[in-house]
Amino acid sequence: MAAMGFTQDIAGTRYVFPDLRTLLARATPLRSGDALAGVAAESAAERIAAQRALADVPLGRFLNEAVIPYEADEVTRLIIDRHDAAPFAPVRSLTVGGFRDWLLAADPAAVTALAPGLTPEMAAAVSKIMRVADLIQVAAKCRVVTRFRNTIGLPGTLSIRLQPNHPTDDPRGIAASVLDGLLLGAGDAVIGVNPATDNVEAVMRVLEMLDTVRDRFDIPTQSCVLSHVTTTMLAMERGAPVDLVFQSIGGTEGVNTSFGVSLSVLKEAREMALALKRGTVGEDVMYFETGQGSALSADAHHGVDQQTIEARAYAVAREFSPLLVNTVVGFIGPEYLFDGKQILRAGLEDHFCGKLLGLPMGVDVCYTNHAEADQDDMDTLLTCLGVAGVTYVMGVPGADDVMLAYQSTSFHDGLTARAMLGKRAAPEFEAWLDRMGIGLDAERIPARLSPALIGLA
Amino acid sequence: MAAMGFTQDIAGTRYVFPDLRTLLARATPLRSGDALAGVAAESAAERIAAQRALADVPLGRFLNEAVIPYEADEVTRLIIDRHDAAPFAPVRSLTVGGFRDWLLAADPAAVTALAPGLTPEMAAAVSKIMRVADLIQVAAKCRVVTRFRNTIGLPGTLSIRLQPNHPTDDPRGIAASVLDGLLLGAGDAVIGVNPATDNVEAVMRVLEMLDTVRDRFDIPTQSCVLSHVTTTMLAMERGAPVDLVFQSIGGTEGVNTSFGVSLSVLKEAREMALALKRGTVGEDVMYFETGQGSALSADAHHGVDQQTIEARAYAVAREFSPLLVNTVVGFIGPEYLFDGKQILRAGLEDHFCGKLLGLPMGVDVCYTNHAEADQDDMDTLLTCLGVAGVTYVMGVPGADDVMLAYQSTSFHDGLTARAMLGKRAAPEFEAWLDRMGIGLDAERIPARLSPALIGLA
Amino acid sequence: MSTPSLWRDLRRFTDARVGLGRAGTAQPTSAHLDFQESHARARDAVWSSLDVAAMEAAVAPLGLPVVRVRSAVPDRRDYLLRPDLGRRLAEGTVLPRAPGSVVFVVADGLCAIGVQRHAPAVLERLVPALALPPGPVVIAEQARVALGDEIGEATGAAAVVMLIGERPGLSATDSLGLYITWAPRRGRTDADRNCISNVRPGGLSYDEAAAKTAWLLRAAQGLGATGVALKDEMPAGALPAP
Amino acid sequence: MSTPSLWRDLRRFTDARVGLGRAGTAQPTSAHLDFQESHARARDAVWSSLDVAAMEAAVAPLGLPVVRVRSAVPDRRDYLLRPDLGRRLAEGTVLPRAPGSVVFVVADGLCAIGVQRHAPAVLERLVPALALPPGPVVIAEQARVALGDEIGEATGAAAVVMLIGERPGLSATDSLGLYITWAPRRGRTDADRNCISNVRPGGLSYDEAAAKTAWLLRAAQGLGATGVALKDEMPAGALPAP
Ligand code: B12
Ligand code: B12
Repeated sequence: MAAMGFTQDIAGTRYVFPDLRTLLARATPLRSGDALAGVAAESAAERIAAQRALADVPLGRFLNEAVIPYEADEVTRLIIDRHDAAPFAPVRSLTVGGFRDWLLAADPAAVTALAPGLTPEMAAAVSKIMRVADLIQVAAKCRVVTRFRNTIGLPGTLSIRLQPNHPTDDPRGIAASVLDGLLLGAGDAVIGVNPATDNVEAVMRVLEMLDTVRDRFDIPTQSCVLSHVTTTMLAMERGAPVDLVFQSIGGTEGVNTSFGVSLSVLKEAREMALALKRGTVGEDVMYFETGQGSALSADAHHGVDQQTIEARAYAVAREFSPLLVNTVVGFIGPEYLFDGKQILRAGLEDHFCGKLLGLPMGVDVCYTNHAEADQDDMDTLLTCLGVAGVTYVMGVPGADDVMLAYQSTSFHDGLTARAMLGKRAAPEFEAWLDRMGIGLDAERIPARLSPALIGLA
Repeated sequence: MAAMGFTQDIAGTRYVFPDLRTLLARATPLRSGDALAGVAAESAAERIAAQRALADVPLGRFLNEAVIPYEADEVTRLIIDRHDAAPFAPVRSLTVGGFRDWLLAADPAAVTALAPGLTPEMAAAVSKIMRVADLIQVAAKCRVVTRFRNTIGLPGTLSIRLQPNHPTDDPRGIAASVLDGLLLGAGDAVIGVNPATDNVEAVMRVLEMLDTVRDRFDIPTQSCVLSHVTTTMLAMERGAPVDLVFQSIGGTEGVNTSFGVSLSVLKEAREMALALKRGTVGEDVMYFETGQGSALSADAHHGVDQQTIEARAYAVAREFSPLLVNTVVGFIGPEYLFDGKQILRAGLEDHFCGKLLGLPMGVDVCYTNHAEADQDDMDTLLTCLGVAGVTYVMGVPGADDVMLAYQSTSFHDGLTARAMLGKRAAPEFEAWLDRMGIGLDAERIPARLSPALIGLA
Repeated sequence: MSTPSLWRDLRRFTDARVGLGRAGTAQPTSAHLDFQESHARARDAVWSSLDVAAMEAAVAPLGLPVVRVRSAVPDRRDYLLRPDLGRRLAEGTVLPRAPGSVVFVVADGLCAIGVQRHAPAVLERLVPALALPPGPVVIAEQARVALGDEIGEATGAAAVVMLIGERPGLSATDSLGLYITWAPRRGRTDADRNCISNVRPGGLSYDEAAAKTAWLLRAAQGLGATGVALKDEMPAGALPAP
Repeated sequence: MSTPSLWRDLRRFTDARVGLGRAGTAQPTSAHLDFQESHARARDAVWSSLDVAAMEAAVAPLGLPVVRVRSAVPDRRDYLLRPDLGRRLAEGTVLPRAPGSVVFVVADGLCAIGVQRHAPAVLERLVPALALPPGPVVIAEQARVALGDEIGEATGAAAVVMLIGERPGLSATDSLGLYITWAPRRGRTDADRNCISNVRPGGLSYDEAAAKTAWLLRAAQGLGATGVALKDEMPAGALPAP
């Protein structure tokens, strides 16, 4: 089918958008990465023209016009080949604007049921004409529950990834941060270490240590070392105790290539992990991270705006039934998301799109020191995400990651968000916290969690 | 007592702050109004130096060192003369930093009981070393309940001021907006019109019309025309049906003079309104608006930062047991609060300080078209305020005030905030909404609310 | 007329955004996009500027001296952030003396569109209705309301009528405000003035604005003051037929 | 050693902000203010710049040719917003040819402090440990990691070792990263490199960094590639005694 362009008049000026890819880019709320890529609208008037035109696009068109050609990109092929017409039926006759109205009016079950019928581009498109409150409200309707050694994503819960990084991957340093986090209620999503080195032996040492801690304290959770998937595969081959396989992914074949991965590598890694049969209550063994900007950074964006590409990464993720997915929204820097405002909007868009597409979506509520952002922005984003029902957020000692050199949410922030919003940890983990007597004493460590048990003496 | 200055070393530089007034100003998070006034910190390092020094100031010092001299300002006199030592006792030995920790750890009853023992400057000081999450969490602990024809501020409620302004004060135009708002669940805080003209006859016409609407539909709420207090007094003298007396107020005698008011005028107006005995469930007859920047605009700020002055306005307000107080946080413009980020922080500070001082605090979540802000910022602020337990927010048709020329929260926003956060209207009003059959049909108006009943035919 | 039982019929009575319908609890997409478009336009309107030559031509028929001045603000961005400078005349400004007269200031304020469109028509009706002698028309750029105080002091005016662009809103970007100050001089506060607002089609008419200003000036002359002490008690019927 | 049963004792094991205590669920004031101060410092560190003359002096003892280059970025602000320009050499840059050698690039990156402090010491240990001939030391301002690709192509290097300032964190503003690319040329992606990170006191030691780089280069030579295909399998004991 020959694609036709789009035309819209605003205040006496006619704006023309040659194709869907361009229309999506111009309709995106302002962010530095799209300006860097040269795909952003040049004025507020052009942006609203694009939003109006986009609102009138029938959802069906997204099945006929790919933003990156089918032949050129395995992610496009995945999106098209996996599209499921039956769940799409309730909305197939709607425009993007009508879809927004439908989502706002629909009940949680109806919204949740759509996921396999939606493409990432549909989710991205509707997010572009939504306000922050819309992004929050609709995301809160989506139900996504996953399982490995506990149950993540139940309504009313907010889980925390315990992120105990250390600049030299020192097992005792990591263990100290793990214990600190556990004492502050973190760790039900995963205890996940980003390794400073890519040394296979060192990675295996950290994996062993995490497994020992989990085992000694009998914690109903999973651990992960976020090394490159190929390193994790090597570790599995060598018998390391791998619960979850991690990988950073992106929304085009090119960005995945620059990350050194492909759909087939991910598939292979997942099968290896499934074969280990380490899950107790479920078999969701994958953990993915994404984030706006990585495709542009790898020069693999094909003129598509960064938020649409980010949504496409979720198509990659859902192919592998992950336990956890998160967008590291402010992680890279100001060249993609300039300030607190852009980070906030992007975080809520990513969460919304991920949830709408059926993913167990967490957000790394974070910023770097070269961006125009601060703790106030993070508090704001975390509060909004909490209301939106975010599946999990990070927990970093004092919010300061001493290895990755950025600020994420602290263990305290996790506790605060749960307290402010009346949220609870995953049920198995919450029972464990109670059993251990955690949360009672702000000074002393309960005997059952004696540091000596995990080698801290 | 001779005031001593404050000294703090940061990164090898010594910062000296001659007095409390200067220290408070330098410790304030960046905002354009303080830069305009020339009182802001000149660098992030100077700001953190001031915050560290401020954290070490004993709360008792605020009783001995006024930021504006006692002799020079009737607001200072009010603050000092009304200070109550007994409720202050639990925190009297703390520093500002210790006070922050105390507030975060205390239970709601303890925090609420403090109010008469706190001065505005203490509230302002602690707010300056709090993060957004702290401002939210502590404000949510404060309980303030007021009453006139219904009960405002009960836990779990979020009330809405219905703001049906019209560029010529046309009674039918106003009535149409009132009905629209009622149908969308707004109006339990007050139905309050800002008049475009100061014509006494016109103001009385609007007062009559609002009273008629309230009466015809039998609405358990109060009405108000937000004319100058002296105009309202004239209207009362002439027998107009005045429920609440409104006035804009500020935190120094000078700004109040520039507004044409004084403590004695407000007292007189309150007594006149009390004498009308129009309240049914309570006698809280005053409605005040405040907002950072007005003192500087009137050149009556005495070198005090705008947030501290704003907190002082709350001392004026609480002297008169108001039913409602709100800060019009983004109303004036970018010269005081530059962008969405500054508006957000200021809104949460104002709400926090007002609540801590015992006021029924609402926030006009708003921005003007000359500020760097948009609907996303408002959604964010409203969400944060909702979690903070804001007493009420505005409800304006479609968020666009056609007379005041700014954007506030819409009726829809009020509904959305209630839905997202599980909040309800004031109980009497909620019962009325049910009785009237409101909320069931998005197209048709229930017969009991027939427009013809209020002259719209 | 039939009873409007449909919500959207409320729109007949006001320009306010009533009867929008809803999508869940939110505004439907169409209303949301209308709003966004209005916002883009209103933001642009802040950057509008006064066409001074056109304004001179438009007020020429009044037969009054016309003077141009600027505030101490260097540019528009500074105007937004430095209201203090917008209240002071640029250094070296010279103004004619017009003791005892009513001086008119036509100022861009926060949006020049309404001033440009409506100020001449209001003046045309106002000048003949005055009890006091009319003074010069001062066209002021990058001005705030209180700039009238310094202008009044310099000219020795009995009163200043400032016709100034109100901040642009989503629905109207052409609203004119009038601020009337008796015995203007530096140091006056807003408590010392009266205000007439929202002059524009859809708001207060030219006739009403002129009549009200004339009424207030006459009352100010009697009272020896404008401001809080002076209440607008002009009866509704007092308007000359349009 | 006794069992630490007090929470704050966890601080012995890591520089991470553990054992902070709490005020309600929040961080106590002292921890909060420490954080704010660190943030102010880290933000300033982004604006640090390389003292090129001092660096030249510091690497002179290596006895290698030293060249200065700049990326195509005009200034620091642009550096932050235009990574594309930080990956290209300024127009007209001339580089010596050094075919088959290992070219070293010493670059400011996101914070110059760590490069300035640690790069010379790492090079001092690395150069003697190489199996391949050492090439020139290129000192690069406003550089991103991928600038090494263009430098490598221009010099004809067998491999490039980029020593670059990692972004500053709250706890360390002097962290150095090493990125190693075999057969460098424009168009390489990060999948084609290896990385050694967090070189600084409190992080990886100079000795370890140098030994690992040498190990990786030797392995790369065997494999004919760096990147995902090349795994760091250097045994823990392989380090020369410090
Ligand atoms: C920012 C960052 C990223 C960003 C980079 C995007 C960008 N445009 O900047 C993102 C999120 C995409 C990323 C991804 C990954 N990263 Co990374 N990243 C960092 C971080 C936090 C800062 C880097 C920095 O300051 N660079 C300096 C500036 C000046 O360089 P730049 O030119 O602006 O940016 C380039 C480099 O950062 C480079 N880069 C970033 N990560 C990695 C990883 C590897 C192996 C390589 C070769 C290059 C590389 O990519 C950027 C674009 O060219 C470091 C930790 C640290 N403290 O340094 C980890 C770090 C370098 N990354 C690491 C890893 C493991 C990865 C992943 C392999 C994770 C995974 N399993 O998929 C992926 C894939 C990397 C790849 N092959 O492309 C490890 C490397 C371990 C090691 N010794 O090999 C580190 C040390 C920490 C960690 N555990 O996450 N990363
Ligand atoms: C912004 C604003 C304010 C701000 C002004 C602060 C500031 N620094 O800008 C604040 C919130 C403080 C304010 C307060 C009040 N305002 Co007011 N305000 C406005 C608004 C929305 C915009 C004004 C504007 O665009 N001015 C143009 C720019 C270029 O002028 P400026 O020099 O930057 O700002 C000056 C004027 O705005 C002036 N001003 C603002 N309001 C008022 C009111 C009166 C009576 C006077 C004389 C001057 C005045 O004060 C500013 C500083 O000098 C108008 C509505 C509108 N659509 O215009 C209402 C409006 C002018 N205000 C009004 C009223 C009633 C008041 C109050 C009397 C309310 C009360 N009961 O206390 C107070 C007190 C005013 C006073 N005597 O000082 C009415 C006036 C009705 C009338 N015809 O007399 C209006 C029309 C709308 C309304 N109902 O609120 N106001």
